[in-house]
Amino acid sequence: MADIKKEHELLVSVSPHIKSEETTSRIMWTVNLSLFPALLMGLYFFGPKALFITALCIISALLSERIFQKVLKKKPTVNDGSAFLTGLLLGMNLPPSLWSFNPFMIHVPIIGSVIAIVITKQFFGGLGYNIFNPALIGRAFLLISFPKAMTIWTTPTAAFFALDAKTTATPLGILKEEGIGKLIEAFGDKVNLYTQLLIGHRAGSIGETSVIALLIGAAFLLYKRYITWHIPFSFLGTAALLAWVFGGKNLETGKMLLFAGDPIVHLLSGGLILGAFFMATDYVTCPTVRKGQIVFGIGCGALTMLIRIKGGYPEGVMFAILLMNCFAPLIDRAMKSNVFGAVKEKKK
Amino acid sequence: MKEMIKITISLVIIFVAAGLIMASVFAKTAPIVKIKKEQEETAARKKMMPDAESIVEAGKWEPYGKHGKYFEGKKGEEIIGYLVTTYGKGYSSYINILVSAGKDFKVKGINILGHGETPGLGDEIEQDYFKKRFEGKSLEQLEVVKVEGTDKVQAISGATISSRAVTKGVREAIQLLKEKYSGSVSARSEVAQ
Amino acid sequence: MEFGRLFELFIAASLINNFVFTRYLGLCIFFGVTKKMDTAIGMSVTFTSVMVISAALNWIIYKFIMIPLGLGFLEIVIFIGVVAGFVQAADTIMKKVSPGLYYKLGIYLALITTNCIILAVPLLNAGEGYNFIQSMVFGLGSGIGFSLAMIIMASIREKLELADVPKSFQGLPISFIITGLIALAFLGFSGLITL
Amino acid sequence: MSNAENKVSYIGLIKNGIFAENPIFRVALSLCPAVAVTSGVKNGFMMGLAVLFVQVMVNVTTSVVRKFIHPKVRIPSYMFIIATWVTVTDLSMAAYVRDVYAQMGLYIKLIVAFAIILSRAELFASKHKVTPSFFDGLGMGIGFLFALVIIGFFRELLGKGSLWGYPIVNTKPLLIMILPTGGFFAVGILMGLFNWIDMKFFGGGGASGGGH
Repeated sequence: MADIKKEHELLVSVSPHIKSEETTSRIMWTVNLSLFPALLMGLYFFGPKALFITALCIISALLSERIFQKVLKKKPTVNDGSAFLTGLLLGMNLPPSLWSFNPFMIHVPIIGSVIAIVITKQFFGGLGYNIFNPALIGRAFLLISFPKAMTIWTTPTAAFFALDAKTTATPLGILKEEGIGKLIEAFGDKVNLYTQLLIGHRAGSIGETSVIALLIGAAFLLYKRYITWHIPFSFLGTAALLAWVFGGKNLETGKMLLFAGDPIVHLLSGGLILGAFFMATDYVTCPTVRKGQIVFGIGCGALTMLIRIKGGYPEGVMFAILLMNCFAPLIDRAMKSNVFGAVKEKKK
Repeated sequence: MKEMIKITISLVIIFVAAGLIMASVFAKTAPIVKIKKEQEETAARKKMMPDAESIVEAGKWEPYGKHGKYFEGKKGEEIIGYLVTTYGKGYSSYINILVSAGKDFKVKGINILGHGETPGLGDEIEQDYFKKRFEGKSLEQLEVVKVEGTDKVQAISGATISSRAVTKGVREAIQLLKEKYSGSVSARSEVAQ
Repeated sequence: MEFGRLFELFIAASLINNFVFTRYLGLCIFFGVTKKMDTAIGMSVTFTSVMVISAALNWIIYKFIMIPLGLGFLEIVIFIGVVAGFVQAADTIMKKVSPGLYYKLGIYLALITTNCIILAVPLLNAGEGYNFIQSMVFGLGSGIGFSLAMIIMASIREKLELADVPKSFQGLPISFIITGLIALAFLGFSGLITL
Repeated sequence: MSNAENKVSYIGLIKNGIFAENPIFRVALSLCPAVAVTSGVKNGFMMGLAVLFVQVMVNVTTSVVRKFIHPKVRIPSYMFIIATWVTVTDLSMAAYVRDVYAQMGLYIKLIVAFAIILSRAELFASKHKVTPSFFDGLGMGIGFLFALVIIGFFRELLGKGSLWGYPIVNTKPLLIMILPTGGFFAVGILMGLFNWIDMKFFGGGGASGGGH
């Protein structure tokens, strides 16, 4: 029993339902704050329409939480920042040109938020009990439901109704379809490619592009000890390693070239940074045991690269995290099995 | 002992009665299934090659280890084109394709016979606009590109893998036809000259 | 080459076309036994082994008895008979040879005979025309996929015991929704067989 | 059991199948087809019809031969009866409704493993005369059909924007509904709704009677 106690003291990221409400809401609002630099960069690159999408997501997330709790006569928790965070993350994960395909698709972000809040979170009893990351489920649901609108990407412009914004592929899309050569060509040279990826001047979701801004937010969270290094670093490390080993491809034959991949491109694109620091680390949906968190991170990294290299989608972060969300309770169970008391104590 | 006999007898009677029912239904339905299936297949082939007076099976082949066939479309004694059933390895299934080709080994048209691709994305391969993209393509042109305005096959946006699978299946079918027939055709054209 | 195809078949059967998440089979058992992890694990072991063996048995019978005699139309009756007979035999043998194992897994055996997932394997094998090895690999892949689904589900439901699920959604409805969410995550695997 | 009592309950038996003991929403047996074939109303309806036919025939047959079957071989005999009628259905559908059969042949074959059919044969038909057994089968079958059509209605309308294959709106409003995820969601939410209605208007979950 002494062991368990010690472990709980070390945990910064205990499931929020154990901690007091004030702490939960402070953590949540801090995470929201740490996402702001990336959001601002996204707004700068993609213009007011990005702001509109994100705001729509946040408002509908807050509203659906409030309405659901009102209907079920539950205590309102709208102010704890978690619904805001879900809406914000969902908005940051949507393509800025969502309705350049069809201007009447304003319902898309709203549906995403409702699915995220109601089905993924409130049906399970609210914050602290959800199995899956709500924002990611919302995005996955939208990706499958509106496959065309969700995969149209535009080059960064700052026009509001930029229906004529140039459609283009994301860096990973180019990498998957046409190879690294074409990607470097598209950005001029390799150095320019890396810097542009770092700054975020490229096609992609609203909040995923600016790696540098995301890293600032992540560093802040690490410094405040709201997240720990275990998940993000094992996630990124695994992904980088696998990208280097298996990411190379002989364009002529289409065969895989070992040890020829470009890990930097993979790390800097496709929402990997956003996913690793802000979504895989979600307190509720990842394992609570440290060892388990490392396993979780490695699993995320491996699945991401499996989907990117072998799978049907150019970017795999979302599905990788969701798949590992399925396994999180199992990992927790396996890692805790030697101290049976832990499960009992939680049950009360 | 008496009980055992009773059980056995009752079981045997049930088995025999059930067997009779099933066998009679089978006897009635099996020919219908066979005839309808043949009719459907013939109709599908006929639709792909309306000019031909007869379409004769010329051989079997095995794309991806599946069972494909190829046919000669004839008008009188003369071959006017070919039909091939082929497969493409798609996103989540093997796509069964019927390819119609002229004597010059250019694609005349394709039809999707069966697939299990993602609804809404991959299943767009069934749409006419996509099938039309194959018309008149030669072996060299049967390649997938993502942009408009080339002489190659343009992919369905969002369903590159399915598009590529269909294209690859068609290309293999044309290749098969070239292997089987190009010798005889060139020989014949030499004679004509 | 042959090995590559078998591996592909295995991955397709276990992950991409997972029996529960994309073929919607075995749901009664799936929801029935995943309330507890121990049951789920016991069921996994039993199911996977029965699936492989029944795939093999049924393949032999289909190939060497039903096809030559033109009895393909009796496949439903015969496959069910074979599975039932085999399960009965396994039950008896296990009771005699290894009572410990029987005590652990025997109760699951009784549930198996009339289960659609066990029956689906030989039916699909016959429909796809797999050879002997392929049939067994398909059975194994399906069994492992089903086991994976059950174990994930059991661990999630265990965690949910504490959760404050709305009253009308407790039990099966929420289980359906969890399954839907897992199925959504499993969509990430689609496209993997395209090399 | 008097004759009069039976007569009154025929309609009750059907009602029972649709509401109180609805095979999918209430008793929760044979769930696979609820998700598998309900991506469209037509498939759901055809499947429901097939199950209805098998259930009625099995109930009638079982009831006819109930005194003749030895109790020791009861279950195997029922299984055999079910398998026979499923084969008949399977073969007939393969011949006469080929387009539907092409999409859901496997699930038609798997009717044989539906717990609901065996359970009705064992719980009801083996103890009752032919006519009530017929109506019980009819009720259960209609309940099944009803559930499948409702689920199919929502999924097809949302997923494909059509009903029975005829387009209603010209887009696909929520494509995910015809995929497995959408199916599970639809069944889960409808089940929750049925529970909620039951609790709200009929006073709690005591409604499902029978032998379960």
